[in-house]
Amino acid sequence: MQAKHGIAKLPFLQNHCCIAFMSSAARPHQPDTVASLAAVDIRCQRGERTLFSGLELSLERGQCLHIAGANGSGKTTLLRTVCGLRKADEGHVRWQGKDINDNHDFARAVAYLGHKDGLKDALSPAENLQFYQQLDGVLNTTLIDSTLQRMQLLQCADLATVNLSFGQRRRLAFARLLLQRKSLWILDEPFTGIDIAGRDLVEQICLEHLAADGMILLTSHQSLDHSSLASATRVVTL
Amino acid sequence: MNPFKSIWNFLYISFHRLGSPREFYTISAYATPVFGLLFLGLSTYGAYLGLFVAPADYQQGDSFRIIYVHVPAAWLSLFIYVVMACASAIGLIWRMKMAFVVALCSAPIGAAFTFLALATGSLWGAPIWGTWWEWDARLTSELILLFLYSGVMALYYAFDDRRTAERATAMLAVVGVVIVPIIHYSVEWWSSLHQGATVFREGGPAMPANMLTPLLLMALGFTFFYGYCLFHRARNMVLHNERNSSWVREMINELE
Amino acid sequence: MLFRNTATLVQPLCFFVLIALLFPLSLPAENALLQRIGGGVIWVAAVLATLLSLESMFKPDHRDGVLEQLIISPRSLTTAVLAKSLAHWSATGLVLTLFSPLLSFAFRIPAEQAWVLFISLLIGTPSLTLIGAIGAALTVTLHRGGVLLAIIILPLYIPILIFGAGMVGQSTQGAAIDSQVYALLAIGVLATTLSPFAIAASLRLTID
Amino acid sequence: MNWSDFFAMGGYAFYVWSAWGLTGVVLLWQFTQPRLRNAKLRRELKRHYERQKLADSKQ
Repeated sequence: MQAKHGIAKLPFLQNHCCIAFMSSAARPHQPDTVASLAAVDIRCQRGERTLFSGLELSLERGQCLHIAGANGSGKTTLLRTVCGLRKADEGHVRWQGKDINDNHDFARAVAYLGHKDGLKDALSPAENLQFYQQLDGVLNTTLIDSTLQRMQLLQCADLATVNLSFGQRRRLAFARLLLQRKSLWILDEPFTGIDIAGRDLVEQICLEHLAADGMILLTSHQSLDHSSLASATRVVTL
Repeated sequence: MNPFKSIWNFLYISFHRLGSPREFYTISAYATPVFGLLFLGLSTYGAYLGLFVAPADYQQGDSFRIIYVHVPAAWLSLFIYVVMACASAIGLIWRMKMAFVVALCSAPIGAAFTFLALATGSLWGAPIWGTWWEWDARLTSELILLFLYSGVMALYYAFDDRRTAERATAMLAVVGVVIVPIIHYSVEWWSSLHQGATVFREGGPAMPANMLTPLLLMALGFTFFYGYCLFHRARNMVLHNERNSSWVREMINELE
Repeated sequence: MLFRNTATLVQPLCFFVLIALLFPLSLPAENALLQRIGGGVIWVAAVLATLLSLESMFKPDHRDGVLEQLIISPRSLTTAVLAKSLAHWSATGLVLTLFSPLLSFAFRIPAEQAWVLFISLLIGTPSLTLIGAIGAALTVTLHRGGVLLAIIILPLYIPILIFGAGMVGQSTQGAAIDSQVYALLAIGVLATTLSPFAIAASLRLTID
Repeated sequence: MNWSDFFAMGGYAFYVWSAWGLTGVVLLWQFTQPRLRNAKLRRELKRHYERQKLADSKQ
């Protein structure tokens, strides 16, 4: 009976993370069949200044959309509006034709990586990833180790995150993205602060994601023309 | 078309028309003077009755006439808080800018009336209790209400982005209105703990007619005064918020 | 997470004890007076300690971006917030309640009243944290939100304070206290059922 | 109805009149504040629009 209504028993109370209470066992995330993101006639305002209005956006499976634009042109605001953190002043953002507001399917499909990398300084990289796994009700440590190894973070897996360099933290944030296996990735300036080797790794991951019918919406100062992503990327300038 | 249907969609349309700042601005141009006149008529008549005609209270003598100012203010302070909370709820649920404007413009007026209720309450009680402040249930509730109002206004000015400020203030107003009855109940219980029923009773319907009518007139008059100030402040706020929109620019340029 | 850095655990407790101890030092310390004001003082200290520690409820998560992830995660934010509030309560409210008998000795409160004080704190402090969390959620994006948090939340704490401290006062006069217990329980139930939704909504409002 | 005892208010003159006086002051203040703000606002908006006209014409 307990499994039926999905209240996962508290696997380990001694786990210090209070979010372990989370209920409802999660179904494994397979990318949805008809997946498309459409933003219709969006207008966003910061304070009294209208950043952009009447903006149209659409993203299909396997595509990457690069939002270019000068500083302060509202790139971050647009990303936060699309991922549901912020409500657009006008217009709608639709996922598979349905508005993203309180849309559970959309929440299960979207992953956001902003300027703030969402990592707890006191926790170690492994624990941070474990926290995000619990958030989705999944727990498998082998996946954590393989992801960390993929991002070359295994050697500092148990160090407190506060001691990691900025580049390592960005890679850890990417590891979280990999771990959550969401179909839509929304990345805000993913390439800033990463060295050349890291950049190739990130591009490689994005390519794999696109190949697996994933979708990416990212902003970046550098143009992606020379990078391996260029083939699949459309550019929209604000 | 049965009457209810037509009334309903008239309300529905006017509700939405009021929703748009521009419509509100044009409509309120007519409504504001009407409220003003109603206030003047009712209040002066009520004041005249209250001060001149109503007989002195057998027990408290003439100091009882303060009731014609204290009770309307006290009633309004609570009424305005409830209106503010409803406007906030409407604003949060249907995302109507105008609802937030109404809520935010009501806060200062409500605070003014609460202060007034407090001051007149203590003035009224002073001769009877011999002290300016008495931990009486109603006065204490008014004081707490004053803090609630200042909390709401303080929260609004704390944010730099107007949009978040409006929504956060609306949420606080809604939470506040849920807790106000609990506060009132707890203060009533608390004050009954300290001393028996307070000396000066509310009056209320037990009062003879010629004492009661001025009270109702004054209360009604004050309510229209609230409406008048609310519309006036709301018009200012609309002008300020919509200053980038074209209709405001045309209107201002026409004025030269 | 909370138990990880014990600092946030010890600070509210020291603050609570210190405030409570200020009163006997500042007032003529004969027993009768101390005993009468003891319940009220300890309750005020509990309210202030909770208020102070509310700051550390959402601000750290907001600063490092975990809050954003919580908001857009499929997991309902309301349960996450409820879990966070209960964890936060166990670090502040619960600890204060467990320490209150010790303080009752300092205030020469007889055992029977100390027990009533313990019960009142046990019932009352969860609502303090839950209602306070709404204010914390509203002021999370502000840099200097501390004072503002107190201004908007303290009026909402008044009923809990009145019933909690009143319960102790009543018991000193031997009067029945069950009406206050029911009142505090009612507020507690109201807080636990309604405030998580309000907290989640407030977070969604202010984070953008 | 002689005026002197009317103002005396049965000995409570001070309380009654200060209560009503205060009410008058608060109402007056609530009445005038929006008006002042309105006038100031209109002046500001006028200047604001002129500045914008200037800015547009310069580009």
